Amino acid sequence: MSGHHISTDKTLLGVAGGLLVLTVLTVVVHYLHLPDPWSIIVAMGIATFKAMLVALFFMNLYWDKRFNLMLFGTSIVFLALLVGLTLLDTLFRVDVLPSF
Amino acid sequence: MSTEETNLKKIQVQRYEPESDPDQHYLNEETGIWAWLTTVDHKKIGLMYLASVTFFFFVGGIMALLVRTELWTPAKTFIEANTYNQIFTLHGAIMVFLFLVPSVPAALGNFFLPLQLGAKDVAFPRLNLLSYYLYVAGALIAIVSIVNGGIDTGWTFYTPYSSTTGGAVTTMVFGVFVIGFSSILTGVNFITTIHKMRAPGLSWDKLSLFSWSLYATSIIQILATPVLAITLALVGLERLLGIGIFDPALGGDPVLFQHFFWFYSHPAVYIMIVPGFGIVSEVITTFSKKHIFGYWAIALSSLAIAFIGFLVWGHHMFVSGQASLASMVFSFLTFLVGIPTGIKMFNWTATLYKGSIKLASPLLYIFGFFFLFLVGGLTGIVLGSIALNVHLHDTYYVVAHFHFVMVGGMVMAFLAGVHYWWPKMTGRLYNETLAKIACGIIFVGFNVTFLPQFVMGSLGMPRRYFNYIEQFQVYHQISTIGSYILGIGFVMIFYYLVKSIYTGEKASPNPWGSRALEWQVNSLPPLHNFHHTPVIINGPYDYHKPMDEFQLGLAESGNGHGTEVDVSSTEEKPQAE
Amino acid sequence: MANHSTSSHSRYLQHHFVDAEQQFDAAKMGMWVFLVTEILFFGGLFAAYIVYRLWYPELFVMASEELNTLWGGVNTVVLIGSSLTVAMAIKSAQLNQKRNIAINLGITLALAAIFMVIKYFEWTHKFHLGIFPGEFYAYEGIDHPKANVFFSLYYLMTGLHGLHVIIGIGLMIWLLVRSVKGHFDSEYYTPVEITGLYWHLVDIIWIFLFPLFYLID
Amino acid sequence: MDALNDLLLPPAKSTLAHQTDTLFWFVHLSGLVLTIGLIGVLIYFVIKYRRESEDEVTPLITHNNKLEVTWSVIPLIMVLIVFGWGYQVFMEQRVAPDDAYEVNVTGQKWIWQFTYENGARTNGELHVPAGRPVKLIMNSSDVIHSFYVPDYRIKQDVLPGRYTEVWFNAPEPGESIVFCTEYCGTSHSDMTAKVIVHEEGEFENWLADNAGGGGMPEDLAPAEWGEQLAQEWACSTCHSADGSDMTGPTWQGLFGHEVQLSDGSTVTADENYIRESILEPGAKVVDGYPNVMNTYQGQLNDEQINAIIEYIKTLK
Repeated sequence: MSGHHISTDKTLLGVAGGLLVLTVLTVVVHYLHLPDPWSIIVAMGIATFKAMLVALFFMNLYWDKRFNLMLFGTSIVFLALLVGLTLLDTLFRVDVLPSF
Repeated sequence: MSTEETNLKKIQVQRYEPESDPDQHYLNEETGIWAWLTTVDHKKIGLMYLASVTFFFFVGGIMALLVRTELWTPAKTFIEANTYNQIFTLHGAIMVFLFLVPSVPAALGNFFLPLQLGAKDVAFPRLNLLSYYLYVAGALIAIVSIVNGGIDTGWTFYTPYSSTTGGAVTTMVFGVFVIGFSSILTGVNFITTIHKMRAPGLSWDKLSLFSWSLYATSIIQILATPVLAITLALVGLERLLGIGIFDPALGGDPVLFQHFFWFYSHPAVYIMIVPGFGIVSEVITTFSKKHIFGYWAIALSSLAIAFIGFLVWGHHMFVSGQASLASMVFSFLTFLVGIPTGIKMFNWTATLYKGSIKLASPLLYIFGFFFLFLVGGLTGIVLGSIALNVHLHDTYYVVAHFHFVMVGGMVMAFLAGVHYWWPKMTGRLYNETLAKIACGIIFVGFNVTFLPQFVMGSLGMPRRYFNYIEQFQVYHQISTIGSYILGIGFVMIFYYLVKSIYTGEKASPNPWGSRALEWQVNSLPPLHNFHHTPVIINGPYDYHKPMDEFQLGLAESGNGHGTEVDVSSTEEKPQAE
Repeated sequence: MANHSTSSHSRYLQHHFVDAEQQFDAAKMGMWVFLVTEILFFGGLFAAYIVYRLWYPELFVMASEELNTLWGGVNTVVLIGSSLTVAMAIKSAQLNQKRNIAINLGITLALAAIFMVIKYFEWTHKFHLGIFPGEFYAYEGIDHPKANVFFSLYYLMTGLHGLHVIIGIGLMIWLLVRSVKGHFDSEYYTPVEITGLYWHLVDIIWIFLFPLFYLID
Repeated sequence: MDALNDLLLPPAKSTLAHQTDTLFWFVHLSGLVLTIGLIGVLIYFVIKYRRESEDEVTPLITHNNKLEVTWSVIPLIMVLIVFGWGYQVFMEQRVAPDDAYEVNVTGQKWIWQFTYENGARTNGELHVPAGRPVKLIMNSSDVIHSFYVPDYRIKQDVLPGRYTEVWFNAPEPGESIVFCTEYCGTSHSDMTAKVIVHEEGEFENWLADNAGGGGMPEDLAPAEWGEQLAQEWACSTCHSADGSDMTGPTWQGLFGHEVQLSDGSTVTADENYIRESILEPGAKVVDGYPNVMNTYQGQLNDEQINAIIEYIKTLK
């Protein structure tokens, strides 16, 4: 079966090494206690980057048919729609209270 | 023997003529009950689905008649309120999860998708059989829940009612969870099949519109159904462990349930109706002998509906207490989904222009679909408008609206499909006169049943009511009479279709003169559909070309997989061997 | 059916495919489509998490104190390691190193088991404190009326993830048995490849669960 | 037009109902025009192009971009009008005027309860002044209900654990029916109420007469008042007085008799037992009946409970 991408040990170990470093980094940043919005942004940024590394190199999306990458992207887009449109409600509710 | 040179791959093509009444076909190559139960043949699985959904359609239909009969008078006519509540819940749950969702994709789609793609089977035949058994298992679990206490939540399972009421709700949501996986696996299978199993030459622009509609449907199935599954799992866990995501008594938010539920259940409406659109395209072209008008408009509008359909769920929740901002956005997006649907209606009408129209029974059902779906769709516009929705929400107006879409639209299209493909599935012709009469009965019965429901709904009659005020009785009684007429129509169809299997005239391979691929194989089709891999030269709607150009070619050497075979631009030299 | 294929006739080629390449592509794509459904399956819980976190940010800060960052971190490393070995197993198959397939799958299996053992201790420690899911929640240490909701989410999300790890362990055992029997080589390794995809997705989900539960401040 | 209105819509009894009705007719009539047009074209084609011989060849007409754009853009404009219009009417319905008169509403299986600023309480009857905006602050004590007044074209779900709001202004005195439109179980369809609109002065009198709420009317004996309360608080939705079987056990012949409980034990139905069953319905559940009753703790006062017990005593 020619045409399938075969990853080298160097790539695989390099990616795994990167993932370990990022894991340590995210824990370190946690203990730095960054001011409010930034800690979650950094933590999610690192997690997203790690997930991309896994998807692109371990799951071979970097070399794979573009359609599979598109499928992966689609699932993220629809998840974002689920969350985003739900938040349109949950974040914008007006609380009413009885006055007596 | 001839050779077709293409710039991509060399394929030798030989033509052959389909046989009627062949000695060997998919029903006699493997026989016996065990062969049926373990078959991986998509056609047999399709037939098993067809039998199952028909069974559940009649079960759900009996529930509907019980509901309508009970509503003959206010308060108790012949059953108690609690029983009534269980029956309408079962009517909804059975019709949605056991009939509407699997009906066209899993029954007709299974049978005809590989045939329309020129494939020997779906991509994962064993997974296909697993889907069927998950469906059966889910149905059995649902039946257990009925016997074991029943459920009275309505098919929507709204929390906190569903997390606190008695009965076997946990069992029922587990059954629906399992059926959901059946639906997901069918979706996975079909998407892969359409991408990977198309015969050489079958480019995307030659794909039948039925296949396009199944493609759009499968996308919805795989994206929406998992969210339903997790949501129902949460309802089950709320009952078992008191997981407080939805029940305010445990710290949860009941409106969140509605968001998650409708994230599936609104797109699910399109799971039900979009495959019906595919059937309309097939039947209209065949019986007007005309190339489809606006092929891409129809194909892409299915995808557009699938996509926009995910953005509109909040229109079920305008009065639920969701934020006004969300209501505004959802209402706006709801109107957008009307556009691609309208585009389809207009293109189908335009297809008939200068056609050669034969009013055979499948086309009659499609015309029934046309009127009923149009009414259903336009009342959807009414309901999409927030101000009107506030008045009409959860009244009989909504009940009538979705029955016009689901029964008037989807069931009519399903019946059109069954009548259209019956000769290919069974090798027999049914009684055409009876078919036309039944179609008329159903059309009349349907309107008598549901038009009064629009009226009483806008007058303020709420849905899911056991008791009602006197003022509405006349509408309820007309509606009940209509439902019996409707019931007679369905029984009649069942009668003449089953009868045709035993005494019907043998059908020729292509009784309607269709150009689509499934009609170019034997009736009944062989076990593996095509004795040889077919090469696709013409599109399925090329009615301007003579019939004999549509005979299947076979790839004699070189299988053509993985190549774009540009056969249409090469000179054809069909030749008998 | 004599002439439906002229290219490679693998032992495992099913009748309805014309060649092994089509079969491999179809299997891989089918798996990707399935992973899409998995993402949305977890997605419902992630959506619930986000809604509740934005409603009660202070609750999440307080409750996350009860979770052990060290063990969460160790588990992250363990899963990353197992992802690496799965990728190595696929590479070994592609290079026809049959023995290395089994070795790498074995290590993956061991790492997966370690992950579950750590999870087991994390959960039982919480049960010991009275932190149970749902209405059985009986811990006094967090001063917030919705503390049970946080832990319901915690148990649901790590529980569903753990369930996927257990299913993965089952699949790995199956692959290991087959690889020891010599079923996989550079001509045919589809099951290893697609199970690998599944396993990496399980890893990705954990990569998000870790900061969402253990690293809140 | 009015006759047509009466055919499809309930009488418009609030200041904003006409806005909804105008939009209702606009959308329906445009829809009707489109339906007649499209079905007309369809029928015309079917007659004109009916098949006369099986050998007919049809022309190849694949698409027409101008047509596609036309029949996309015109409907788009139409639906955007409907959207904008609907949104505008909705926002007017949504935002209560600042001077609105507030009444609190509690939905509970299967009864609507109303509380007024001076402590007056009613069940199943909402009394409001005419010609003045009235704002309802609503809450449920069990599952989701929905407060729907067809005559006013308003509807709003009533949620447990959260308050929701709806408002209306009924200019004329009169009565309108209230439905529950969110399915809530056995007697969902009996969960109705009446809005009673009084002239302004008359309403003030009514309110003053009922201040504090819950005293026994002077002209009634305790058992008679109990019967009235049993109606008002919807006890009789589940408990019959004539021996027939409903959601809960009948009250006929209850008092002083042995009752078989679901845990196997028996208890004599005396005053204490009945009081406990009203305040803590789950404590002793009668065998064969579901544990679905809500507590009336904090809703019925002692005097009222005693009256109901007196009433039960009379049902021999």
